[in-house]
Amino acid sequence: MLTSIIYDFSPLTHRIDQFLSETFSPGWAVTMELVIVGLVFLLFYAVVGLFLVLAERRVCAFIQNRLGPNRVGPEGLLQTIADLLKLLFKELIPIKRADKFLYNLAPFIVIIASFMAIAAIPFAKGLHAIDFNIGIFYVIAVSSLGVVGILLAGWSSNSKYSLIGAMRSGAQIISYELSVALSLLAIVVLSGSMQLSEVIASQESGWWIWRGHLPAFIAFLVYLIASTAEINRGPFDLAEAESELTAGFHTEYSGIKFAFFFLAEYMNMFIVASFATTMFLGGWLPFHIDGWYAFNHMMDFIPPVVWYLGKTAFIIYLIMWFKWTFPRLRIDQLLTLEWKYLLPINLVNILIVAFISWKNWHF
Amino acid sequence: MNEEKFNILKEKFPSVEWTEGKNYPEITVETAELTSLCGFLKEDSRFAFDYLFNMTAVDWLEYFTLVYHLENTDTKDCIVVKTKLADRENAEAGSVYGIWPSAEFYEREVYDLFGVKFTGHPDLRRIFLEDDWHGHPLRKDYIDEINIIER
Amino acid sequence: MEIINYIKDILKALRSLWKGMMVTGYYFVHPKEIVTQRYPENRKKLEMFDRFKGEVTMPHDENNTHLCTGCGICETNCPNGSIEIITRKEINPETGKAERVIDKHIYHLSMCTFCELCIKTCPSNALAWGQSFEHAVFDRHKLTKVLNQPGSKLRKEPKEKKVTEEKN
Amino acid sequence: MTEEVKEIMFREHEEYMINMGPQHPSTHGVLRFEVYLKGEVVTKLVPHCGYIHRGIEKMCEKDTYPQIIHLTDRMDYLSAHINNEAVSLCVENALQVEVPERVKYIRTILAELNRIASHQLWWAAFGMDLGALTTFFYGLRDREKILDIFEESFGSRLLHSFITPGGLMHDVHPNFQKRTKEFIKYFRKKLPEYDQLLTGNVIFQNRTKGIGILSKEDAIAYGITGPSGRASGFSCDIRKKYPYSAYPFVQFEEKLSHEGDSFARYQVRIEEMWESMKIIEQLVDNIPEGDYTAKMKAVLRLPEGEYYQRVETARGELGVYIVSTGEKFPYRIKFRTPNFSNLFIMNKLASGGKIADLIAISGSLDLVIPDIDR
Repeated sequence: MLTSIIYDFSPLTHRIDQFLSETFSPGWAVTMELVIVGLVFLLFYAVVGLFLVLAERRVCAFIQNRLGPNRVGPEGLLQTIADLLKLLFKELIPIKRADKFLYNLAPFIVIIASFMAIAAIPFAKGLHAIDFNIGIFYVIAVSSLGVVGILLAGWSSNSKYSLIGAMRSGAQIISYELSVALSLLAIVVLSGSMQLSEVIASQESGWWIWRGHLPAFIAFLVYLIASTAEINRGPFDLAEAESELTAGFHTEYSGIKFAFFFLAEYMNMFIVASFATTMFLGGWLPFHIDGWYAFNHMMDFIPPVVWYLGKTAFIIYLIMWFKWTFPRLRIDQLLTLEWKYLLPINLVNILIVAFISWKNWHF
Repeated sequence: MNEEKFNILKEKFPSVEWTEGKNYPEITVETAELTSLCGFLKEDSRFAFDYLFNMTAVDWLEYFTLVYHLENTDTKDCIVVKTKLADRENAEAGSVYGIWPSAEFYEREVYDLFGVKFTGHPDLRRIFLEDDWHGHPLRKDYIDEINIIER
Repeated sequence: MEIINYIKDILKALRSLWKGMMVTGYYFVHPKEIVTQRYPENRKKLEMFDRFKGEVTMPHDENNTHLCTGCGICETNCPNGSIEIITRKEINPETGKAERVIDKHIYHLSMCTFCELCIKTCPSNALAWGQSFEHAVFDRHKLTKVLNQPGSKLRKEPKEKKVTEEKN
Repeated sequence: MTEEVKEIMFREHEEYMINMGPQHPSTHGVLRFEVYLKGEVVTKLVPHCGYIHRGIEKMCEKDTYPQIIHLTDRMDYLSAHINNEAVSLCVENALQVEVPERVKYIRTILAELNRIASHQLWWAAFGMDLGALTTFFYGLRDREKILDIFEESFGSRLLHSFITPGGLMHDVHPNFQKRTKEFIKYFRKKLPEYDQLLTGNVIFQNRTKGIGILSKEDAIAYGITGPSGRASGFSCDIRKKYPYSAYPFVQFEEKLSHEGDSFARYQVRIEEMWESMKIIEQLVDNIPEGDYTAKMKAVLRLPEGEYYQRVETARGELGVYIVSTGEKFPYRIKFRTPNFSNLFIMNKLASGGKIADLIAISGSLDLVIPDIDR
């Protein structure tokens, strides 16, 4: 029983659902389910966020010939928790003539936006909070809400640096949203569904990144670039460009409010990476090669959650690798990249994908 | 810089005097003629001192000397132009900002630390010290009992 | 034609980015290249170079004697006034004459710029560089040190006089 | 509505000012730029310096010549050896002392090692300014090797006070030659990595090419020297123009570029590292035996007169102007520091560009703030 749960979570979730609906009235059952899911995600969110912060610091340390945090806990595992405690105890510095309400609201908007997006992510078979039939649409819509928070943060904190950062971020996200959506559209065309579980199911015979020929690979690259830009990271971190704007939109934030922004950034990274996994790399499906039965069987032994998190970790590593290698773009170059390169490529790409899909040329 | 070239200068600016300095030839000029001489040294093709590599002042207690180090970047000739500012309290000289733009900041420095005013300078403010600083520290008679410890 | 150039540009750009990523990627998978020193852990075996300028010290031998005559040359040579010398008169039992002896050689580490002029100009070689570099203290006054140890005496042995031209 | 009122209103509505510095990550010290912006575009830039003005020139008037040396370290702390050398040369010239060949060779090697170290730090910081944080660690990693050489020989890593009037403080460490050669071997392997990581990078090129173009005329007029001036085609290398120390004995090229943009300044510096390595290679094996200092009097009194000495630091031309009245203290000493001139071109270069360009320009000019303020 226990071993099978790792491979398929649906019996477990079904049993919980059954138990709740048998013992409570339907309204209460749904509420309790919501609470359970919320708590699980809250825990997950905290753990992943903390882990990613540490991972980033270790990865960049290794890239830079350093050791990185290795003092707090074994191999520095508790470093982020220590940092979080420090941030919790830090003074929340009030800003003169800041718009108090919006100033306090902004970090919550950012963190809620990233929180909402996890709901639609399928972690494994049966481990999926809501399986919308427009899941892709939902994630795109929700993940771009974060920019509202960033804009508010920049606007309300009565600092010119913050304002410039926020404006940059606004321009950036509005542009790159397009490319993210269009590159995902390529996969929607191929799989013929916007439901995330169906997208994964359509990759049973092979991940879209292989099956979709070159266009799918291009879509993947475009997605990688555009999503890196959308989460304000890597070479696209203009909103917080510390050598230009000191810290951009969160210059004036301190203590736990700053931690919210920080955590949200890493969570967003996790979300775009897991989305790339779902769409291009077959989600929780194991890696299969046609004809290699023994190999395929062995791959099946690895639980889907591990597959899923492993692929996500790989994408996250890629995004970190970008960040620690490349210099930052300038704002006009950033927009040029989007409107002159990514968008036309994407449009042509979708046409080709549509053609491939129509002719059924994909494997 | 040789005798012959100096004679050209002497013709145009009678107050000019020439001495062989320790490192570079030095010419001394009346303060009133400073700007026009500098302009001539820069514009005239026989001199063409287009690079002002140093400009400073020296406080000799009775008077100031302004020292301009010039170089011709083609022939690598160097020359030092000096002028004496006799009135120490209201020291004033013409700005050579229009001739060598780099003088703008050297002059601001001299103004800040010596208190020499440059007429025609576009933006004569203190450069290092605060605007409300009293006195000019590089003057020999500057007294700061707190920060300068006599040994 | 333009479209070919457009694609060429993109490929060239991607190649240049990939080249950079190869460098960082190389170091990521080669932990041997890590240069970080684990400082407090390697403190025991950490050895500074013998010329390391940690602080000015006055070497004492086992009989608690030093070479400082209290001439004050280091004091005059110090550009920052970080050395103060207090001498006292002491009657030499052999000759019966009053002699100038060093009472306190005060060294303000907080003011020292490690220019080496005191050590260089000392005519009797009494000063030397110390290797210690952990100077952090909670009270600034602790950085004012007395270099001659209490009860120490001038070494009487015939000393080799250092040849210096820069006595001042 | 008069023009004046119009301008005020225009300024109120369109332009705004931000203070970059004194505490800002990319000013590399306590320097303040008063930047007027219209959106992202810089319309005007006013540099404010003096936050660490220590009055070195005033302090020098109370110090003997050997005592001045340690103050010069603290001007351009990244080319401390070269600053020491400038004062030493000036004093030696005034006293007409001929230093031993060995001293000349060692001084030149030290100056070039210092130049490489300085350029490494500049490369590191420039990359970081543009957002590539990894360059910072690679640059400092390689610089550490030079600092180790320095530490072994002189006991300190940054501010050595090693070159004194008349020669050197003491002889170099016996390991000096070996370690220097090891470093050259090591760095010849690492320098191409710099190119791979940053120079060829398309983002980097877009950020720096055509940004902050400085014409040769402006470079001369504003007195922009060093690699920044040479990138504009202004042949201002004192090592070539007025050779001192052991530079007359070595073959090297003065790297010039004519574009005058940030990328040219970047390339000139990278090329200079190669040239410096060449110079060191020519000298390190041929250091003649001999004294490490010339015979000097106990108290140095410069003959009455005015002396000027120019040397090439890592950032440009350093001039030392000493006025002596025959005392053991200089009557007046003036340091013509390269960064002082280089700073004030910022307004000209950065106006009309974006904030990001401003960072690229100030990074490529390689400003060291204590050198400006003195």
